[in-house]
Amino acid sequence: MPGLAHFLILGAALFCLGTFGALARRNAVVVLMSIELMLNGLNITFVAFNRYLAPSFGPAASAWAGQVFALFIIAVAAAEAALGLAIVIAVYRLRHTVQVDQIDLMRG
Amino acid sequence: MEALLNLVIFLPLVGALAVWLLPAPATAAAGEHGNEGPATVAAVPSYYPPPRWTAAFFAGLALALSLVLFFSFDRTRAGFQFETNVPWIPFLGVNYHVGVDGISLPLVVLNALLTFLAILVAWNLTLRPKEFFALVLVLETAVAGVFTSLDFFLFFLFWELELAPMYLLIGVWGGPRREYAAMKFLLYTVLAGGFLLVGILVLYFGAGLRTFDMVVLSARDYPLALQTLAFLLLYVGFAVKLPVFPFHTWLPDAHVEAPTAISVLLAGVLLKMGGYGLIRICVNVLPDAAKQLALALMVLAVINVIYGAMVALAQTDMKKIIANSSISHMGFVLLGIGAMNQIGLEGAVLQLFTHGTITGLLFIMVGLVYDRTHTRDVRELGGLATQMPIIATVFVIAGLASLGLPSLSGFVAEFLVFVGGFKGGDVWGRTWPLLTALGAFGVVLSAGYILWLLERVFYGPLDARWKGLPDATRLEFATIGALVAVIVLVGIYPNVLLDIVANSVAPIVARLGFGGY
Amino acid sequence: MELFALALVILLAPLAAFVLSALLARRAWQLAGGLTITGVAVAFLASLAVFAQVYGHEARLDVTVPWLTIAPLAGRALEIGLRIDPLTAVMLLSVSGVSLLVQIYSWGYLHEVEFDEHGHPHVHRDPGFSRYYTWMALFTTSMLGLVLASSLLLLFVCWELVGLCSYLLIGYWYERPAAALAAKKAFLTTRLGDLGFLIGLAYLWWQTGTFTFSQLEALVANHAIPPLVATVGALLLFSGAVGKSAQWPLHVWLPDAMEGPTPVSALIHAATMVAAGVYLVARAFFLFQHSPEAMLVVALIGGFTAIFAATMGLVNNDIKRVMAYSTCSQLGYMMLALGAGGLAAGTFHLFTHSWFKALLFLTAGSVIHATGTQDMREMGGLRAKLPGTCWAMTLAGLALAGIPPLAGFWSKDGILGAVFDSPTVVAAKPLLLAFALVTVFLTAFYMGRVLFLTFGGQWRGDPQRWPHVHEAPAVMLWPMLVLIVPTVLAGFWNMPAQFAYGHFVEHSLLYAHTLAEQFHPELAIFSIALAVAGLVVAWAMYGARVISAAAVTRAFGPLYGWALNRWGFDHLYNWLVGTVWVGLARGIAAFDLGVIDGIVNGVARATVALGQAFRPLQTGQVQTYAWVVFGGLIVVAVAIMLGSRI
Amino acid sequence: MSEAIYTAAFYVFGLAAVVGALGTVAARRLIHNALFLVLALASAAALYVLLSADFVAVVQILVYTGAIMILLLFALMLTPQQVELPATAPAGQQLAAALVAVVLFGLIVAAVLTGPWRQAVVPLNAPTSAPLGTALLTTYVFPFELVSLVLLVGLIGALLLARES
Amino acid sequence: MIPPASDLLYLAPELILTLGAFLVVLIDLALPDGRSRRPLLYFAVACCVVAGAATLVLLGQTRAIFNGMVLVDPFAGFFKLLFLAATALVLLASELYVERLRRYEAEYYSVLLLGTVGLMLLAASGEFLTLFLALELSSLANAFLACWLKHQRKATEAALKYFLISVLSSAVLLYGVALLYGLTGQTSLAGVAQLIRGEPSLPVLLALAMLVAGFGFKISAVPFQMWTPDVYEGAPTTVTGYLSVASKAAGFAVLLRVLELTFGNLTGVWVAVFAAIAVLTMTLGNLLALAQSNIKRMLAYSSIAQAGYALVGVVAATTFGASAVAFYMLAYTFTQLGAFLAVVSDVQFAPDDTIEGYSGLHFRNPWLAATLAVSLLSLGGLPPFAGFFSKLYVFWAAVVRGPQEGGPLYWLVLIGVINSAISLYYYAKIIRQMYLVAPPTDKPVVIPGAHGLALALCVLGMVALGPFAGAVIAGAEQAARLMVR
Repeated sequence: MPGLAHFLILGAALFCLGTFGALARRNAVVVLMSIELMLNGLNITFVAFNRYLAPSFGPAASAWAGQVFALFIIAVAAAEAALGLAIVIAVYRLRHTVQVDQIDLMRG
Repeated sequence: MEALLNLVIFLPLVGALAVWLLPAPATAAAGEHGNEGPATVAAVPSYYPPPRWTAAFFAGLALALSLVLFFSFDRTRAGFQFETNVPWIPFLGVNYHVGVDGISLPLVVLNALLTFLAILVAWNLTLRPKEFFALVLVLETAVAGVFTSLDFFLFFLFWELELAPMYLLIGVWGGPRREYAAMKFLLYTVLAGGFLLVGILVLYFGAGLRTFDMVVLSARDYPLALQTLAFLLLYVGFAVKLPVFPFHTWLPDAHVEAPTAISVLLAGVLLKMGGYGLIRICVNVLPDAAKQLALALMVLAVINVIYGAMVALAQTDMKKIIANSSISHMGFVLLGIGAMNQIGLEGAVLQLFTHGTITGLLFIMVGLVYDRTHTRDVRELGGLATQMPIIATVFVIAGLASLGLPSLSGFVAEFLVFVGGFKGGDVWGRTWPLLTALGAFGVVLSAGYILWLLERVFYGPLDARWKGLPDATRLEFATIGALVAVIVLVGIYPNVLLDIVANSVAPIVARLGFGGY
Repeated sequence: MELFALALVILLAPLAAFVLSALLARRAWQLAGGLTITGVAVAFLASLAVFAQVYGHEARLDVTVPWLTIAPLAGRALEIGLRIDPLTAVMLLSVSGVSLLVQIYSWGYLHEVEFDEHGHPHVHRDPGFSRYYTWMALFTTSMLGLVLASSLLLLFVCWELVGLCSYLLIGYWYERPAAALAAKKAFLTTRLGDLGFLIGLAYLWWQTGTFTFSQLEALVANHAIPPLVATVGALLLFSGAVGKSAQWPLHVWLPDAMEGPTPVSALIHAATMVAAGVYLVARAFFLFQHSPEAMLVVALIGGFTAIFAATMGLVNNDIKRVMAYSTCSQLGYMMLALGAGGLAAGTFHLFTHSWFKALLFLTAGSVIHATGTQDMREMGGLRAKLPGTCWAMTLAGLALAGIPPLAGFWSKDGILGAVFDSPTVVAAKPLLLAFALVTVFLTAFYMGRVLFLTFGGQWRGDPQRWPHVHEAPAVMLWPMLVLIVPTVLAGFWNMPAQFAYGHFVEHSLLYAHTLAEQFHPELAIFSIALAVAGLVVAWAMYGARVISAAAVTRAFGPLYGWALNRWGFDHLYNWLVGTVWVGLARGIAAFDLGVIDGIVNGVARATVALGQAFRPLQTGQVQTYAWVVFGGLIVVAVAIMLGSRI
Repeated sequence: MSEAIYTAAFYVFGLAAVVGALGTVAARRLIHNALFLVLALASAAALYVLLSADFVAVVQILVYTGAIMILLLFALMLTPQQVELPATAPAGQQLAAALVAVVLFGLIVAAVLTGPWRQAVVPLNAPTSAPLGTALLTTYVFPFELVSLVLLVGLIGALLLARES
Repeated sequence: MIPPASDLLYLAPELILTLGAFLVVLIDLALPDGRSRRPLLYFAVACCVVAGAATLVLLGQTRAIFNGMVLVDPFAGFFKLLFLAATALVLLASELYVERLRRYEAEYYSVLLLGTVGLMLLAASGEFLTLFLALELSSLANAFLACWLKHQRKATEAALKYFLISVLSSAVLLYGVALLYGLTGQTSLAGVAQLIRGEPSLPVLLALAMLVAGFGFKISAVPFQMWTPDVYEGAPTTVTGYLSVASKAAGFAVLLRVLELTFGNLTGVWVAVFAAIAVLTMTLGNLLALAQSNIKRMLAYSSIAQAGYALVGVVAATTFGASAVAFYMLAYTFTQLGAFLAVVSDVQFAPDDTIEGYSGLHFRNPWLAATLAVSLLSLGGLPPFAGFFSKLYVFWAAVVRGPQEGGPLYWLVLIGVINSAISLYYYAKIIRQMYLVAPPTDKPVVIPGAHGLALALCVLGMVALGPFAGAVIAGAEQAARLMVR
């Protein structure tokens, strides 16, 4: 029977795979995808905590905080994706590339 | 009467504003960059005084007031006089607390005098005179503030206030390497200021009194470790300014590149801030640490004396010679401080004053020679005494004063330092007379470079190139004459200053625990 | 008038002359000269009055005033003050007297007569006339102050001031590089000695807490000063005297100082200032006497200088330099006497020497004035043209050589006697006596050489010049003639048996006693014989020329060369100063620029370079930045974990 | 749901999620990345169901696999010629990234395994939509309003920046 | 539970700004195409002023609203006023920039206001969800603003970099929040604290590190500062000023609050780490600033260093430390904005922002040069300007600590002081360029009136903060003390 730790480790795995993608992929869109992966990992973590821990705290604690967090993260992820992609497109218009390693006009 | 001191401090600042804000007659507008500012300069009515007159007026007024201050000072009392003490930032315990005693009063007068004379020296300045004179006046306020602040915080504010004007004065009006010199000065001083600030904070918090008031702080005893920490931090701050080897290399650059008037102020009053700080703060507030470090101070002082003199000896630029001689002579100040006894400290304070007048005069003289010959290279000059007897005579007098000829003020100070130094460093039950004797060798060395300078510049056959050069003008004569008068007066009747210096040094010596003389 | 007022007059009259002529008489040359002569004359008259009071009524003065306040409320100060006692009175007389005569003489000396191609004389006045008299007034003031000082501090102040005047007057013709160099050399050399003096002052203050002679003497008398302190203090003071009185090894400046005008040499570098060193030792005699070691050192240095300088005087051809070496030598004599314990003998020789040596210089000046050269090889036969000068110089020369009954004989004899009787220098006595006696011979020889080369024989100079050579004007001649009087008579004051001077000056010491003087006929006869021998040899070589000077020179070979080269001391010092010292200075300056400033600039540059070095880290790659964020996160996390576990 | 099925479901969807994630970050062609991401997101939704978070799961499907994926695909289409470019970074960068990711993963796993989590044993299988909705409009009404501002800014930004000028 | 409607009252400043943001867009839609949008600018400034007035009115309040999601206390109020002032100043100085992209003027104002709402809520949030959303609001707004000049390569690059790093950072931050939530079941700042007392467990420490990383991004602390120079250089200068001042100040506000409320019991754990971060931040910032030739980039590095100094106050971990940081941020607002808003005008004479371009600026516009010079001197910490007092207070905070608080940190202050001395080198470089170098042309530089007003206000702030330093710091300390716990 998988327990809290399983889910947490799974979330961490997604988060860290996303991290790897964000650091190692050159295409900006794939980087954005990787970030979505990271947020998903986070969401799994939040929901898992909510599932396993919420009942153990007293009534003062909100029983739904983890899931609420997950919902808001999804919403924010949407906004981020929209703005992020818009920026990528703006960059693309000026340079005809979305390779993040080529976007290094400023350095030093 | 308290208003008098505040006037002396802030009148120059008012003057700076006046110089800055009053429109200058168009003649002075021609600057380095041709037509500067907006292309159309509105005609300025002639009833506005030129900046130099405004500046001279305010500086002269400040000088007059400082003399009034000097003469109305009660010479029989040891404590501070003309005090103003009002809360400023009560939350931090910062007060606007100013006052003078026998240690600061001569320096306040010196500052007023040299600033006034510096303005006269720069009388015919054509490059942006308005800014120049305004900055000089700001400088005067800053330095006067340093000498009169009895609140550490205020002291530090004034200390730092001097920076920016000096940076610009060297950087804009200086010689060929002005930017390098100005930057060096700036960084050195800021770094020193940083150490100072930390030292002040250590004292503020370490003492546990939560006050910046020097008078209050100097009335208590603190643990030795705390004293030592604060002393060392403050020492670095002051040692850069004084300057003490090995923090001295900004000085020759700054002095050489600065215009004459600014060299005068640099050597004449700015260096004094370091010596003043050492006495007023390091020794007065932290006597136990001072005693522990007395020998170290004396050793550094002797190094300074000999080292500065030796470096001066190897120079061929007149300004460099004088600048390095300043390092050497400031070593005497440190020696007097390191002696930690009445005579030594008196000598140190007096040396601050006398060196200010003497080196100020020397820089003016170098400036006068340079104005005429456009060189400061000793090797190129020669025989100028025939051509400009007044300049030669005054230069000789200044040089003799610098090498410590009795009857001129330099001797009195240096003599006191030696006599004090012989009994100095008396903290581990023994004295170090050989150290002082070694330091006294500096007078021979200074005779060496001064006489060499005089011989090469003024004696010998006159080079044809220098034929027909004019001697000092009336204005120049008045300027240098005033300083000569002061040098001779103090040299012959030193009690004009020594009385009050001695009175104010005595409590410090008592704090150090040395009863004798 | 009471003594204090007189003392003030003595000081203030020349001082007023100095101040007034400095301020007013830059162009009015008569005013400057007149003021100075008047001022010095007043001082001289006052000195006479002082002498009369001290001699007749045993009047004394000892006043002090605070000068450098230490604790105004407690009344503590470093003090200065005036003191008049027999020694002072004698010194005042000779200083003001010689000064007055020299000032008068100078008036003529500074007017040079030049001849145009038609042989018409043109009186040419030296352009520095006013300056000359101004400095002279300052010198006289300072010298009188030195003599009058009742504290070491004031003495030192005046000591330095006379040094300054010496510097200024040696460099009077500053446009001549040699004069400028000589002035600098004089100042620096004496300053080296003064350094010891200065340290001595500090040392004595440290040990005794007073500068006044009377208090110091009282302390010595009460044995409040340990012998070691007395030795150190005395030797430090003596180092000042060595510099000032041109004793070996600081003698090198005095011959060069002859670059100054001859009256200056007469006054400053013969009669008064150089004697100040001797005066200092005499003044502090109680201290020296307290330390046998110090006395021995004084005697040895003095004795050695006496013979050492005389050897150099033997071979020099410059008339003034011969005189200068002679001065060195005679000052050494005086030191020898003092070191031997003969306060009276030493100071009496100081007194007589000041007159006849001044006269020697003034006559030499007259010769130089007339011939336009100082090289004795270009003189000769001047007896015919300058009879007054000739007689005066002959008398003075004989006095110097120690021929009775001239003044020099008596005073020199006193010195020989003092050395002979000395209780302090027992072990070195034979050596010192030998020094003294050989010097007697040498002195007579070189003096004879000067006289014969100058006045005897035929004119060896420019034949064109010969017709224009003539006796000095009255204003120069009269002072010389006046000086003949003391040259001849002064010695009788300390005639054996009475020793009037000795008994008089003895009272300068409050507690200590000078060596009782005794006359030793055999010594006197021997010294006379030596002097005569010297003169005869000189006559044989330079007068009758029966002995070839060249042959003698060859015979002495390398010794002659060494003596001519001043025994190498000038070379050594030039090397030490010009090469070693300046080289060291250059080395330190290079160190300053290269190492210290190099470190400063290096730190600055390194900081900027460090900034540059870090720039590549900022790759411009956003993924690098992100990587650093995560890397930083890990580092922070690990740091926090480690930190909280420990 | 029986324990075995639950376990099996967890591992299946978990594996799918990890495979999807791996594919997303490792696949060479852009379109494959996108499809793998869909797999990962869908698996995550399934895992939410396993965690009794049905509402979140639905939102996940709607917003993520729906809206966000569409956006990403649009972006891919709007930036042509990028598909063919080498997609992976140099080996060094990959290695460094992997290192960081692995270490971070290790840290998190260590924290997970040592953490003093207070687990409840009671399983919760009630539908969550209603209580979540209540929470969002009562307790969390302020964040609920606030997120609308976030979305608004995202919207304005996306609109203005993506628009041809 | 449903929060009472009266809670909205305490949210008045944020509501006013939000409303203003909407209105700006609406008015823009209503205005005909050709009309000048300049009135919108003044309207936006007015919104800031009104919101500021509302904040002032609420300054005395200390309460938690919306179920503790938002805290209304003087501490937040202080920072809100600071953000509003910064926003207003940036708006006033925006004329030269909005000239260049007329079409999106309204959106620029609107998003700027919305971003400020995010900052204000960040400073006021009492709970992690709100905190996260506020953070996102401001980050997204900033990303948009940076990209606002979308026809500029540098601007879009800056936006992309900012966006990616900000999103990654907030993901990391969220992970930390998740761990805290998992440990306590709580999401309120103070609530979490009560349950993580005692010996800290590994998740708590990891969460702390993750929060540090998240806020470290916002305040540009090393090693989370890498984005700063690129973004500051590329973004429109007004936005750069806004980022470097308002955004950074908000980062400090929330950092202080979280450290105080959530990790207040773990000071022993994080002080050393923050001390190291402070040293690295100021040193690295200064060193890299030394080597720059682009003024914006240089100021960017300088702003990193400034964050390092401010962190010294955080390290103090005392109430006074917090207030010193608050004061620092206030002084820094005027100082840094004075510099950046002066740099804004360089579109007219140095469009590529090189320091070279500032040659002889004094001769072309002495007031502008003087403003920049004063700002730089203040940044360098020279009295009598505000920058001096701000540094003084943070250093003060580091040494005023009593023995039970860990004792004085003289070494940290010494490093700070040496750093600020070094910094004067590059500040003076610009002053030198303006005053000592001949201008390439005599053509005067003219700046719009509103812009001039903004600069004048900055100078006023820098100068006036000196004499009133005591009163302001006292207020700040009062605010820090009254922080809702």
